[in-house]
Amino acid sequence: MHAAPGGLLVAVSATFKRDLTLMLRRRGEVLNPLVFFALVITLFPIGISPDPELLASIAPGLLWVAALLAALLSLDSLFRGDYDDGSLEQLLLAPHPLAALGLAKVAVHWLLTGLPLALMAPVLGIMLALPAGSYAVLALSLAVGTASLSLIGAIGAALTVGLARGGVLLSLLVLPLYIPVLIFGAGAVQAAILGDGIAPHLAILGALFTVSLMLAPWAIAASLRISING
Amino acid sequence: MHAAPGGLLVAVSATFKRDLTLMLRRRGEVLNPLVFFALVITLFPIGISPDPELLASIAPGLLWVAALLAALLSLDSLFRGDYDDGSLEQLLLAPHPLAALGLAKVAVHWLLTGLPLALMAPVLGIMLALPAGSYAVLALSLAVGTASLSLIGAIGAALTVGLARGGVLLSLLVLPLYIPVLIFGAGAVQAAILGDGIAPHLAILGALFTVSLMLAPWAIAASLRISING
Amino acid sequence: MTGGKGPFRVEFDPKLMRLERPLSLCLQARKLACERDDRWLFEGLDLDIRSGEIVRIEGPNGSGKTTLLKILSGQLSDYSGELYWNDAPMRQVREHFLANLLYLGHAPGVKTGLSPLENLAWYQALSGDKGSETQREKALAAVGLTGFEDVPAGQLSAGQQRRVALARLTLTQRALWVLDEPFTAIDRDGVDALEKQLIAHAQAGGCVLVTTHHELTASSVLRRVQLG
Amino acid sequence: MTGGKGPFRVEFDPKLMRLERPLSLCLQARKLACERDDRWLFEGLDLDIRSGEIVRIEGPNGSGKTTLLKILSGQLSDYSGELYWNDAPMRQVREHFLANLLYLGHAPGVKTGLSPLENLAWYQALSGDKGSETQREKALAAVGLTGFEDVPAGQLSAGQQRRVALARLTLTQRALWVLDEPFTAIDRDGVDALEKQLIAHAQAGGCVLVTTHHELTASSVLRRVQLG
Amino acid sequence: MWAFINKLRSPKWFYAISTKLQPWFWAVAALLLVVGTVWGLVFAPADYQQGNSFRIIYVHVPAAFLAQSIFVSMAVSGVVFMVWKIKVADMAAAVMAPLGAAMTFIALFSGAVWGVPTWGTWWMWDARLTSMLILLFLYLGVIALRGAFSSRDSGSRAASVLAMVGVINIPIIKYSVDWWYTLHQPATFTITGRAAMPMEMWLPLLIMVLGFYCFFIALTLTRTRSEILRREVNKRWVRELVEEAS
Amino acid sequence: MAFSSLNEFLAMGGHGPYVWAAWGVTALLMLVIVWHARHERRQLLRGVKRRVRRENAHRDALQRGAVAHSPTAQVPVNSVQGDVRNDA
Ligand code: HEM
Ligand SMILES: Nc1ncnc2c1ncn2[C@@H]1O[C@H](COP(=O)(O)OP(=O)(O)OP(=O)(O)O)[C@@H](O)[C@H]1O
Ligand SMILES: Nc1ncnc2c1ncn2[C@@H]1O[C@H](COP(=O)(O)OP(=O)(O)OP(=O)(O)O)[C@@H](O)[C@H]1O
Ligand SMILES: [Mg+2]
Ligand SMILES: [Mg+2]
Repeated sequence: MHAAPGGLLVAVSATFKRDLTLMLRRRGEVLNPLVFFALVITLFPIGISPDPELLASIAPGLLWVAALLAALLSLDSLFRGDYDDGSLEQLLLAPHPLAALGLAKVAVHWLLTGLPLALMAPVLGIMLALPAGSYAVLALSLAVGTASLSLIGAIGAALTVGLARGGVLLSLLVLPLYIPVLIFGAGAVQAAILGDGIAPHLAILGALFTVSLMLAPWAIAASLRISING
Repeated sequence: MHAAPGGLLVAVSATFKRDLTLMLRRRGEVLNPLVFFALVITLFPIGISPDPELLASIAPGLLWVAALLAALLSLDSLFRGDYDDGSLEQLLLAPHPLAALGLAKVAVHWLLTGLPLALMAPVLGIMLALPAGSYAVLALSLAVGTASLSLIGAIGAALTVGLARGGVLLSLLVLPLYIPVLIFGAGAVQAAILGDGIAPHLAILGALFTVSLMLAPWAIAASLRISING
Repeated sequence: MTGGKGPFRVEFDPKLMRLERPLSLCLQARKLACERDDRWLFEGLDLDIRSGEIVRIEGPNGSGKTTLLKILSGQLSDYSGELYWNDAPMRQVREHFLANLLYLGHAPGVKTGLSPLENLAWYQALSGDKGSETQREKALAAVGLTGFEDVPAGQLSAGQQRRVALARLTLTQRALWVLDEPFTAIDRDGVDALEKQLIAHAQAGGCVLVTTHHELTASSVLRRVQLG
Repeated sequence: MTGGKGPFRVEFDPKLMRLERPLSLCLQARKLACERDDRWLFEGLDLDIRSGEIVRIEGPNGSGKTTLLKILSGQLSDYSGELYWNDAPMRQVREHFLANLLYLGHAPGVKTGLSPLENLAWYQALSGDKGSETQREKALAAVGLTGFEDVPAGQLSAGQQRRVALARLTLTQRALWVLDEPFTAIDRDGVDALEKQLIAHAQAGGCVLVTTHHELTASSVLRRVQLG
Repeated sequence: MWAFINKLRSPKWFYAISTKLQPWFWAVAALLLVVGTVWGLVFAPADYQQGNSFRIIYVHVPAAFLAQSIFVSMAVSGVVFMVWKIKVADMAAAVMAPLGAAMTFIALFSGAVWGVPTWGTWWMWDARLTSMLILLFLYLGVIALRGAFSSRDSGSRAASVLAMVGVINIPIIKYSVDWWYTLHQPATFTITGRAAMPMEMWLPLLIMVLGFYCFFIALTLTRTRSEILRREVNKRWVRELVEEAS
Repeated sequence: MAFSSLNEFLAMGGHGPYVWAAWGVTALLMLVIVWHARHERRQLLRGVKRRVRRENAHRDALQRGAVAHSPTAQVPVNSVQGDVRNDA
């Protein structure tokens, strides 16, 4: 092929760096999902009951669902900025595989959304009276799980980027695909609380991540091409 | 003043009709919050536990929180379309109070989001094993509550309409203000389940609605003017 | 859509445009100054716009033309200086001013989900007057949109969408027109017709305030204001 | 922005623009047809774009100019007909084609959160070549943006933002330029300079495919294609 | 009154006056904080129930008071800015928001730490705790909204509107959270409802509270001056001032 | 004096970690706030000075006729503006 052999690496790392710079410059972009996470978690005790025992029993599920929603809502902007200002066209016209460039963008999204959510979850766990001993598993399962969520969600984001009202539609497309991740993620935390083995859950989460990592980039690339066509 | 006396009514009802037509033409706009509501409600049994007793005890809170999130997310588009295509400027330049015209738009939002959510909630209540006898109260509290939510949320929507990344920021602004509505809404359903008097809860919900109805339109108008400036 | 090909002739009919009453209107700005994020776009600007005039605001990109139009039409409030409408301070006569103003901005304000007729109906109702279907059809015909009355505006080309917005010039009988780049996306024949309409409006006693990068043909009613 | 007033002179320097190798390139379209929502935008279109030519696509609004450019640059795939690059079917030589293509669309593709220098750095890296800061500064100087290298692009005026995009013409040495309305938002001096640059590129053996509503001064290298 | 308001319109005047005032406030704040700290940490007697963990009160309560007062001040500044278009008021509001958020955080953190020895838990959904948490979110919202606008003027106005809407809601939120708490469970632990404090515990608390308020005023003056510099860089008086200083 | 020795003071009757954590975080945060206010002020003054110097130099050069008076040769206001705003 024509392009220089090291060229792909240059292009991917430049795209990674560019997205990182852009996100870090607009600090709100990074903080907002975290605050949303905390806010949604606050709603539950208020809506349900402040009783610590009841809260403890539902905490793993609440934390996972809230983190999932926070990650989901922040996905909407993943490609939208690039679409609106025309840089997405340029990404498509680069002489490099679009899947690799898209993956760089997803990696930035996870690094600045999924990972912080995972790190913050234990604090909210304390507030929901999550039993001790499950905090590390909570963070770990979220860290691995949100990586899959970012990858799968990016497909939806790519499909809806050209549509005026992406937000809610994106949720519809993506939420059903999130269910396996949710089952094993929340399951891992439950298992840690009950003292059961957490290895199988984490193994399946890892497997889900591997599969998404192998398949999602191609789906993302294809979806972006469709959106540009539209 | 110069404008014809009946003029305000003509302008407000035309705006109401226009928004209704627009929303009904894009059916997705109306269905999306409903489907989001249903999807989020399905996530909880998956993430928490399918145990009907546990679910029943937390159902009022879950239903209220999920409905609140669905209403919230659909708010983002309330003024955005008008802002993007320039009709918001025209609304501001109409020789009529902006507060009245804004109120017409909010009314359409409630009619096509809040009311359907309230009507749908009992069905999801069945899925969460919500005890019998509280269904009517659930629907009624949601119907009154979402009206306040639409009014308060519209202030946030008006403030963020000019910003590229409204979505999550809007949640951050509006969710803290939603808490009183959530408390008394979910409280009413709890009270109905426990057989306590629901009248005080509903009365306070009504009072919250009245206060929002009196104050919110002015805040919405002021916020829209700021956003146009921005 | 008759294939959508070939330019549509804009046939503005100046006779369609009647002003409600004989006019002698006047919008005045005194010592207008606008600061945007600590940079002065303009300072000490005095401006009189009177019946029978077309005033064209000129200046390079970013010199503040749009900002000035928005201030003059009462959309922006962070400026210093005074505005007068018919010699009364703007604050006191705002509603009368708005009832006589027609503003067309960068964005056409056309709802893509509604048909041209429905769009115009809303605009008419916004002024508090229900108007009639015939009126609106005539106005659409005047901008060359016959046959497109009921097509969702989203299916029209960019130029046709702007023509829907321009139909308001004929439809609502406002005295003061404030037009920001009205020639955008309009083809050559359309530009000529629109220019004629502006002149006719001024000659009939209206006032026009306009920014454009197009060169307007010199005319007795044209006055230029240079920014930047 | 020195008050943002006064036009900046665009001083494109044709000598800055060197092509990698002597060229004899050729993009061919055969029996190209495109249908959009059951309406044929064009049918049976044959087109040859060769080294040393400026091809201007003409036609009224909505006649399919942008669509054609997107098909030719490989962004749209729902068309019928065949594309050839240097006589090979496009499918087989897509990467070589993309490595030689520079496309500028309606939207400038400039990130408002990044400075002009950072924007250009990303574009260079996208072609797999890191480039140097000096190169980029020179390219910015060539479009009259000296002094604005480190200002967030969001603080530049619309015209200046488009100039950042146009700096890519000087920076990346691509043979085939596909430009959709490149003169948008550029002031009169800038238009002249850009036109000269297009001609210089063609004369140096490149090809230019362009749509614009501006009248290009007749030139030996210009060829017109009429749509609609 | 009008003369005063007209003077306030000029950032230059405010800069001069606050330059004169701020050293005094800093000095008084430092003095009160040092005295209060030493008294509270070293001399005040231990609580007969809570022992020495009780000493957390000397940071917890002043921070909690301040957190609420700052939000009200911010809203009042917002009103002044919107009604009289006094820019200094907005600058003050802008610098108050982060301080208020910090105070809310201190109240939350010290309360949470205090909860471990007294309640045996870091957190519970008590009415007062919950409304404090919501206050933190309100602060974050105001800060985020101001930052989200690319135009500073619009950001200022939007933040003012939100602060006003928020301040109307604070009593409603507090009231409803109180109601909610009493609904769900009896007040096992109440923060108030204790026997009145003996004088030698109460006095240092008063001193600390006053110290925190002076700190707030001093910091607001100082940072508003910086904000004036930032926004008025192009004004001649700022240039002259800086040239004089160097 | 409620304590008889330094150790006793530090231990706080077994509640040391809690008391010191609460007081420590408070003190740290307040110190950071004060430091930030000072730092911000210094940065601002430096920015304004740099700008005044640059503009004076440019004006002098103009008067001597050393630089052509072209708009692009001037110091763009917004680049300095950006510096000043970013460190907020
Ligand atoms: C995260 C946990 C906590 C939060 C958010 C919190 C919040 C507050 C607030 C907002 C106030 C001021 C009330 C007012 O304005 O009148 C306050 C006062 C006070 N708090 Fe806490 N608190 C927490 C934990 C605790 C704990 C664990 C104790 C000790 C058992 C405690 C003891 C006090 C006392 C003695 C007062 C002053 C009495 C009064 O003014 O009512 N707090 N707290
Ligand atoms: N909301 C805003 N906040 C801050 N600055 C702004 C805002 N809107 C515009 N500006 C600045 O004000 C200046 C004038 O903008 P304006 O849109 O009035 O220019 P214009 O003369 O209409 O330009 P054009 O020819 O591109 O339409 C620009 O430099 C722009 O950067
Ligand atoms: N995504 C799409 N789906 C359906 N129709 C489309 C789509 N994009 C464009 N069209 C239609 O195709 C036609 C050609 O559009 P195109 O943008 O190519 O026109 P153009 O010649 O570039 O016009 P302009 O001069 O306004 O740039 C238009 O009538 C438009 O309505
Ligand atoms: Mg403009
Ligand atoms: Mg086009």
